[in-house]
Amino acid sequence: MISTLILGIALLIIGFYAMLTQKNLIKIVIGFSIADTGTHIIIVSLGYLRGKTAPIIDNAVNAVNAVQEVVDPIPSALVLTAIVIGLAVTAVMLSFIVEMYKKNKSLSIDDYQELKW
Amino acid sequence: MIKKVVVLLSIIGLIAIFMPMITQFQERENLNELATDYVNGSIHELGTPNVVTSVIVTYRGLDTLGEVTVLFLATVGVGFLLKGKSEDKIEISASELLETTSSVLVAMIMVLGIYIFTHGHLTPGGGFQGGVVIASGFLLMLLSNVNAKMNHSIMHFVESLSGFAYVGIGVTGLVLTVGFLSPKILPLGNFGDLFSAGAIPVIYSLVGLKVGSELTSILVTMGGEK
Amino acid sequence: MVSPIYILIMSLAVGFLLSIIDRAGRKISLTAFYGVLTFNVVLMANWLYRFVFLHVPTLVINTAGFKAPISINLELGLMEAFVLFFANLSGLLAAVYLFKKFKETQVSSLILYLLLIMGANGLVMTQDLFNMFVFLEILSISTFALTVLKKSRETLSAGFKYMIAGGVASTFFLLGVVFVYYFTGSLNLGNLSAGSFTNVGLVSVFLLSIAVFIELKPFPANGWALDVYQSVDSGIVSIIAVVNSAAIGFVFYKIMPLLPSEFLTVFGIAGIVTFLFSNMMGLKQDNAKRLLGYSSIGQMGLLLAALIFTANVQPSVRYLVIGGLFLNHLISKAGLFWLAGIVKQDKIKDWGILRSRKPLLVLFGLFIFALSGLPPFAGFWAKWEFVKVLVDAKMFFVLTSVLVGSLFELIFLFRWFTSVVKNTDETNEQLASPGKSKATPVIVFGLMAVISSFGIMRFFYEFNWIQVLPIFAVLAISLIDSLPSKVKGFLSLAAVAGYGYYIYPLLENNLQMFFGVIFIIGSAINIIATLNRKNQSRGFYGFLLMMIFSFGNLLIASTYLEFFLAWEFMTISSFLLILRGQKAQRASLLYLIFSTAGAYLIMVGFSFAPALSSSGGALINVIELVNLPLVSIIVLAIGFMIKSGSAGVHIWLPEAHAEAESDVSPFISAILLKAGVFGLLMLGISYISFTPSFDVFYWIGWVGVITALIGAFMASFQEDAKKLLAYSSMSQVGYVVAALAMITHLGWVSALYLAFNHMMFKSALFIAIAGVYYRTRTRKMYEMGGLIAKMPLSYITVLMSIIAVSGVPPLSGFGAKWLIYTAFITKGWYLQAGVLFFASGVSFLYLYRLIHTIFLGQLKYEHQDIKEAPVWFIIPQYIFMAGIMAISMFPNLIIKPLNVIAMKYFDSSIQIDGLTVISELGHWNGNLVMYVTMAVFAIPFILLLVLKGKTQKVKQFNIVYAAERPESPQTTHVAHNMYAHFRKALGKWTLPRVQLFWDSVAEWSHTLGGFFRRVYTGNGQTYILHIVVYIVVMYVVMGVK
Amino acid sequence: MIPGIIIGLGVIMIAAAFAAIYFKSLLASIIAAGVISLLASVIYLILGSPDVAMTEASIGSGLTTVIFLFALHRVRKGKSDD
Amino acid sequence: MSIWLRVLYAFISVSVATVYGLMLGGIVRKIYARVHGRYGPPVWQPFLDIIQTHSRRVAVSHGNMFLLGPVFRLAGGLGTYLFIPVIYGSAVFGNFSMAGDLLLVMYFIFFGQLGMALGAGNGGHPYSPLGIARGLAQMSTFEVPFSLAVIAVAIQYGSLNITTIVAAQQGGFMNWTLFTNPLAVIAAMISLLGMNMHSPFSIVLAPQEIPIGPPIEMNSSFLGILQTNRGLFAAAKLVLFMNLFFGGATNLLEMVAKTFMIYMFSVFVGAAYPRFRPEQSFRFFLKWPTIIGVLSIIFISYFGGVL
Repeated sequence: MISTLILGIALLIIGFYAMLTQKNLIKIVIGFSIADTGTHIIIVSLGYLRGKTAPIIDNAVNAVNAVQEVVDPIPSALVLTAIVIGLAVTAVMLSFIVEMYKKNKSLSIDDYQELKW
Repeated sequence: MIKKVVVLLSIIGLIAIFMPMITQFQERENLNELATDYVNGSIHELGTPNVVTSVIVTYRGLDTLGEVTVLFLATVGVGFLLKGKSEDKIEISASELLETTSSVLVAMIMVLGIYIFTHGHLTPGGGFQGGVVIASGFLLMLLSNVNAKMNHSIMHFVESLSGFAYVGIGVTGLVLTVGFLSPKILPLGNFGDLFSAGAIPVIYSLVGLKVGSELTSILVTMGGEK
Repeated sequence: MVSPIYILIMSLAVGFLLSIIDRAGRKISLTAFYGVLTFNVVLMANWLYRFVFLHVPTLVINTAGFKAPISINLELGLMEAFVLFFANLSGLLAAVYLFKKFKETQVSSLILYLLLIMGANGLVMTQDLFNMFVFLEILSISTFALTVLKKSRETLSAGFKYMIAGGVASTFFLLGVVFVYYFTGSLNLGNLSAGSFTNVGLVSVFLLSIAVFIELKPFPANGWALDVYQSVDSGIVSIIAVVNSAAIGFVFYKIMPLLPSEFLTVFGIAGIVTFLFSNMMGLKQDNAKRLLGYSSIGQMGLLLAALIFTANVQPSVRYLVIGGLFLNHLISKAGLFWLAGIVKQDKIKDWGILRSRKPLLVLFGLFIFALSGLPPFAGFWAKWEFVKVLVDAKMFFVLTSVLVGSLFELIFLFRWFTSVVKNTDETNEQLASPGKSKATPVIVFGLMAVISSFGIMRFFYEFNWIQVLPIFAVLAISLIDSLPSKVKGFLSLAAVAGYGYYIYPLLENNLQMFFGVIFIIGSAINIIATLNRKNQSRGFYGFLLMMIFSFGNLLIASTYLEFFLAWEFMTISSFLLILRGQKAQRASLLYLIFSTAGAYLIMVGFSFAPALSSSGGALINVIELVNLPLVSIIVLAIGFMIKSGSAGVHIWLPEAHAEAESDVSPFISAILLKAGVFGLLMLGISYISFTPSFDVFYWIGWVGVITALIGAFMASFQEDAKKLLAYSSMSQVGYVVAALAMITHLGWVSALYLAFNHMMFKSALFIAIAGVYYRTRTRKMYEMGGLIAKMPLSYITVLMSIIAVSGVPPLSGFGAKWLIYTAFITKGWYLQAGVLFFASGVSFLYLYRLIHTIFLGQLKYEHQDIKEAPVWFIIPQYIFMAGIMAISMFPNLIIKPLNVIAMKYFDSSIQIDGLTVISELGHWNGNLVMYVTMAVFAIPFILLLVLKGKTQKVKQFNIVYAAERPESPQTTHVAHNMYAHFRKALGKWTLPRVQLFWDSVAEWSHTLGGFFRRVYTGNGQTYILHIVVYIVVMYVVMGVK
Repeated sequence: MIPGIIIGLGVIMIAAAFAAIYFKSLLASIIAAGVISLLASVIYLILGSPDVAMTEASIGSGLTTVIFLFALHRVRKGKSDD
Repeated sequence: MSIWLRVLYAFISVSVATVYGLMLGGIVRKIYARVHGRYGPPVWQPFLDIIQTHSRRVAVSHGNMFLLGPVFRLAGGLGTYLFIPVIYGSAVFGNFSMAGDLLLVMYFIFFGQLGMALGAGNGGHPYSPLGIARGLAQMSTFEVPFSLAVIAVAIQYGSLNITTIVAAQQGGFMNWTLFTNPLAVIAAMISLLGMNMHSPFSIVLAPQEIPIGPPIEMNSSFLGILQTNRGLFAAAKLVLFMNLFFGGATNLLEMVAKTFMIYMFSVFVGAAYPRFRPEQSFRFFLKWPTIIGVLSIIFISYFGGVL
C-alpha cells in the first residue's frame, strides 16, 4: 500500500535524521530504532496485495483458492526475522552505551573522538 | 553550519533515492510464483495452515536458525559487555500483594506463551511471539523480585538445550536424508491439528523456548540481575 | 564426504552448549572450541583438495528438503572453498593466538568467536539474499561484541562507531534485499541476474550493493574501521581484517552478477580510489596498527577493483589475480597484526625492539615483503597479471592508481621495515618472549607465505629451477649462516663459479655472453673483497648470491616474466644488501622506492608487449623484445633508466652507493647499474626495426649526456669519497646510455666498451676506497690526505683507474672516448658530443679531487701509523688493473668481439687493420700509443735520474710556506670545498634541482595524505554522515534512474 | 476508511518520531519510540500480517522499550554515583 | 719505414720543436718587458734557466709522485707533439700520427697535466692544489668552445684525421678553416687564450695570489724538465691549431711563421687585459665562446659552412 510505504520511508529518513543530528548516544540509538521500524513497515507494505488477507488458512480463507486470497507471506516472514535482529542489535548497542558511560561519564558522541586520523 | 547543510543535503539525497520507489510504486495484484508455491506447499505438502509459519520454520528455516543465533549472540554479547559486575538491581519495592499476584500472573503468562508457540502453525504467532510472552513473564518476575535466583540457571540450560535440540532436529533431517531442518522427519498428521505439520510445531516450540530464555537473559543482564 | 553444512551445525551446537560445557571446566570448553575450529579447517581443506585436484563439481546443499529457490540453499565451489579454507585457517590460528585470553575471560568470548567464524562460513556459502543478511548480522554482532575483548575507552568508542556504521549498512542491505524480492519475486542468487533489474528496479540492487560496499570500508566512508583497527585487540583485529573482509568481500563477489556494468565500473573506481587514498594517508601514519588499518582498507579496495576489472578475463588469470591478492592480504595482514600484538608498541618508531628477537624480525620482514607485492610472494603474481589485464583493457587511470597506490604502500611499509631494522635508538629493552601460543600462528603464516608463493609458481607458471635459484641461495646460506664469514665467502665464490659454468651454455647470444662476463666474472672478482669480513656477516652472503644469480637470470630469461622476476629479485637483494650499511635506512628506502617505481614501469611496459600469454610471454630469441608499441618502449626505457641512474631519477644512486657497506658498493656501481644498461640494450634491439613517430632514443640520448654532465658536476662537489664515486658512476653510465641510444654500430661498440671498462675501473676504485675506509674509518676526503706514503698499492690502483676513467691515453679509457666521440659525430649528434666533451672535462675535477685529497697533500697526525689496505682488498684491485692494462695494450681484445656483437644488428662501421682501428673519421692504434707513451715517459724519467743529482727527501712540513712551518695538516691540506670557485661561477645552476623536485613531491604527497585524513575526525556521527553522503553521491554518480 | 486510519496513524507516528527526537527527557523519547512501534503493529494488522503485528507489538514496542529503559536506568544510576 | 728511422725522425722533430718553443717563450718575456717599459731578459734566457736548474746539486723531493710529476709532464708534452703531424707531407715531421687522430692528441694533452697535478699535489704545499683546482676548472670550461670547434672541423672535413684536415685546407689560404669556418676558429682561438694560461686567464699561476701555483714546490732538475716541456708543449699546441685552422704547413718556415702569429695573438691579448677572477674566467668561457662554438656547428651542419 502506497501510503504505508511512504510512511515507512518517512520514518526511515527521520530515523537517519536523528542519527545525524542528535548528540546523545541513546537518542542516536532511538533514531536507529525508528529507522528500523520504518524499514519494517516498508517491507510489509511491499508484500501487501490489495484487498487480501493474512496467509492463514482458517474460516476466512479457503484452502482451495488460498492463492487468490492471501497477501504475500514472504515479506512477513522476513520482517519477523528482521524485527528480532533489530532487537538484538539495539540491545548490544545499548550495552555499549552503558559501558561507555561507565568509562567516560558522558552520553555525548562528541566526547568519544580520541581516535582519529 | 556547514555540517548542517551537509546533513540537510544528505537527507534530501536519501529522499531522492527512495523517490522513484514511491512515484513508480505499483501495488501488486497477485502472488508471485514463489509465494504461490509457498502457499500451495504450505497447505498441501506441509499441512500447515499458517503459511508464514511454514515459511519461517521450513522454507526459510535456515534464516530462523540464524535469527535465533543472532538473538543468542546478543544475549552472550550483552552478557560479555556488561559482565554482570554491576550489583545494583532495579529497586522496586514489591509489596506482598504484588508478589503474590505476579506469581499467579507469571504462571498465566507462561501458559499463554506456550500456547502461542505450540499453535504457531495454526494461528498467528509462533516461537518468537511466544518467546517474548514468556520473557515478559520473567520480566514481571524480575520487576516484582520473585525467585530470580533459581530461574537463572534453569534459563541457561533451557537456552542451551533448546538451541542444541533445534540443531539436532536439523541434523536428524540430514541423517534421514530429507534435508537439513526439514519438518518431514515427523508425519504430517491431519491438517489443522495441534500435532500436525510434521516437526513444525516442535521446531517452533524449541524456537519459542530458546527465544524466551534468550530474551529473558538479555533482560536479566540489562536489568542488572547478577 | 562430510557436507560443509556441518560447519554450521557443529559451530551452532557447540556454541549453544558451550556455556553449559564450561561449567565442567574451561579445559573442556576450550577443547570443544578448538575442536570445532579445527574441524572447520580440516573439512574445508578436504573440499579445497577435492575441487582443485579431483575437479569435483560445485556442491549445492539444499535445506528443508526443498530445492532452491523454494528453500534456502548453500553452495560450495572452488572459490568458496578457497576463501573459506583460508578464512577458517586464519580463524583457527587467531584463536590459537588468543589462547591465553580465552583461557581467562568469560566463556562468552569463545561463543562469540565460534559463531563469528560460523557467520563467515554461512555468509560465503549461502545463495539466498535474505539469508545473507542474517549471516551478516551474526558476523557483525559477534564482531561488535568481540571488539571489547580488551575493554577500554578506545575500544568501546571504536566498537560503537563500528556498530552504528554496520547498523546503517545493514539497514540498507535489508532494504535492498526486500526491494529485490519486490521486483523479481525471488531471493535466490541463482534466479537473479543483472537483466532482472530495470528502471526503478535498479534502486534495489543499488541499495544492496552499496550496503555491502560500505561494509568493505570505501574511502572516505571508513573512519570507523580505522578506529577499530587501531584500538581493538590484535587477535580480533586480525579476524576483522581478514575473515570479515573476506566473507563480506565474497558477498560482493556473489552479488556482482546482479549489478549492471555501469555500477560495477563505478564500484571498481571507488575501490581503486580507496586503495590510492588509504595508502596515501598511510604515509603520514605513525601508529602501527592504524597503519595496518590503512593498508587493510587499501588492500580490500584493490581486491574489489580486481574482482570487478577481471570479470571478463579467462578464469585462470582471474583466479590468480584475486586469489593472489586475497591470499597475500590475508597472510601478511594477519601476521602483522599478530606481531603488533606481540610487540605491544603503538608507535612505529618503537618497533626497534623487534631486533632483540631475530626470528620475529625475519617474519616481520617476510610479511612486509609479501604485503608490498614483492616476489616471490602471492601479491607479486597477482599484480603482474592484473597490470596485464588493465593494460589490455586500456584502463590507464586504474592502472596508474594501482601502481601509485602500491608505491605509497611500499613506501610506508618499508619506512617501517627499515626503521625497525636500522633504528639507531639504543634500547636495551628485550622483547618479552611471545610464548608458544602467540608465536605459533605467526610462524605458521610465515610458512604459509612461503608455501603459497611456491604453490603459485608451481600451479600457474612453469619455471625452471634456475629461476628460483636466487631464493634458494638465501635459504641455503641461512642454513650455514653460523659458519665463519670467510668460509661462506669461499663457498659463495664456488657457487658463483658453478652458476657461471651452468649458465655458460645458455648464453647463446654474444651480447648475453658479454653481459655474462660483466655480471658473473665481475661479481666473482668483487666477492674477493668481501673475504676481508671479520664478523660473521649473517645474511650477507645469502643476499649477495641472490643478487648475483639474479643478474645471471636476467640474461637467460626466456619470457618477460622470467626477466621481470629476476629483475625484482635483483632489486630485493640489492636493497637488503644496501640496508646492511650502518646508516643506510634512508638510502636503502630511497633505492627501493625508485627501483620499485622503475619495476612498475617495466611491468607495464612488458604488459604492452604483444602475444603475451598469461604465463609471461616469450622474449623471442631470448633477449630480443619484439614489436613493442611506442608507449611500451617509452615506459620500459624510463624503467630501465631509473636503474641505471639517469638524470632526474638518479637521486637514489649517490646515497645508496655511499651508505652501503664498502664492499657492497662495487657491486652496485660496477654491476647493478649495468642491468639497466642491459635492459636499454634489449629495448634498443627492438627499436632497430622500428620507425616510430616519436624518436624515443633521441631523447634517451639527451638524457644520457645530461646525466653524464650532471653526474660529473655533482661528483666534483662531494666531500664524501663514496658519494663522489657514486656520482662518477652516474656520469659514466650516462655516457653508456647516450652511446647506446644512438642505435648505431659504433654507438653500441662504444657503449659496451665503456660498460666493460667502467665495470673494471669502478670496481677497483670502490674497493680501493673500501680499503682506505677500512683503515681510516672515514669517508670524508678532507679528513684524509697524504696516504700515498702509507698505502702505495691502493694509490697505484686509484691512479691507474682515474686515468682510465678520464680517458687519458694510453689506458683503456681513451678507447671509450675515441669510440664515443667518433660515434656521436658520425651519427650527427654534435651538440650532444659537445656536452659530453664538457662532462669529460669536468670529470678531471672530481678525479683529481679524489686522488689528491686522499693520497696527496698532507698526511694527518692520526693516520701516521696506518697500514696498507688488507690483502683481500688488494687482490681484486690488481686483477682489475691487469684487465685494464690488457685492454689498454691490446684494445682489439675487446673491440673485435664487440664489433662482432654489434654487427649482428648493424653493418660494421669500423675496420680493424692489424692493431689499428679505423673509423669513418679517424684511426686509433692503442698498441702504438702505448709504446710511444712508454717511450716518452721512459726518456724523461731516465733523463731526470741522470740529471737531478742528489735527491733529498724532506719531511712532511718542509715546504716553501712563507718561511713558516704549517700549523697542522688540516690547515695546509686543500680539500674541503675544493671547487668553491667553480660552484660560485655556476651560481644557481648547482642547486640540486632534481633533489628539490623529489623532495617536494614527497612533501606534497605527505601533505595531501595529511589533508585527506582530516576527514577522519574521530566523531562517530560524522562517520555516519560520511556513509550517508557516500551513498547519496554514489547514487548520483551511478545515475540510477 | 482504511486509508483514513492509515493516514491518521501515520501522522501520529511521524509526530511521535519527531517527539522522540526532540523531547528533552530521554524517558519521554523512549516512550515515544515505543509508541511508534505500537502503532506500527496496528498497521501490520491492517496490511494482513498478524504475525508481524504480534511480533512488533511484543518485541518492537514491548521488549525494546524495556531494554531502553533498563539502559537508561543504568546510565542514570552511574550518573548519580559521581 | 723502419721503426728506428721513425724514432730518429721523431727525435729531430722534437728537438726542433723544443728549441723553437723555448725561444718563443723568451720572445714573449721580451715583449712583455717592452710593453711594460723594461729591457727584459735575452730571448735565450729559457735555455739558460734550464741549464741553471739542472745544475743544482741537491734536488728536494717530497716523495715518489713528486718526482714523477715532471716526468709525466714532459711525457705529456712529448706525446702530444709526437701524435701531431707537424709538417704536411714531411716524413721527418710526420711524427707518430698513425697512432691516432685528433681525439688522441686532445686527450693526450691531459696526460701531462694530470701527472703534473699529481706530482705537485704530492709536494704538500697548499698553493699547488689551489692552482690545480683553478686550472682544472678553467680547463673544463675552455675545453667546451674548443671541442665545439673541433666538432665543427670534423663535420666540415668529415674527418678527425689531422693529416686529412690539413690536406683539405691546401691550395690557397681561402681554403683555410679560418675562412671557411670562421666561427669555429674564433671559438677555438678564445679557448687558446685559456689553454696558454696567459692573462686574462692566468689564474692558475697567478703570482700575486698563489705564487706560480702548481709548480711552487718544484726545484732543480724537476723545474728544468718542466721548463723544457713548457717550450715543447707550447709548440705542440700551436702546431695543432695551425693544422686545424690555419691550413697547416708544408715546410718548417711556414710552420714557424704561422705558429708565431698564433702565439702572438694570445700574447697580445694577454698583455692588453688584466687577469680575471676564477669564477669570471669560468663564466666567460661558458658564455660567448660556447655560443659561438654552437653557432659554428649549426652553420656548418645546416649551411655547409657558408656564412
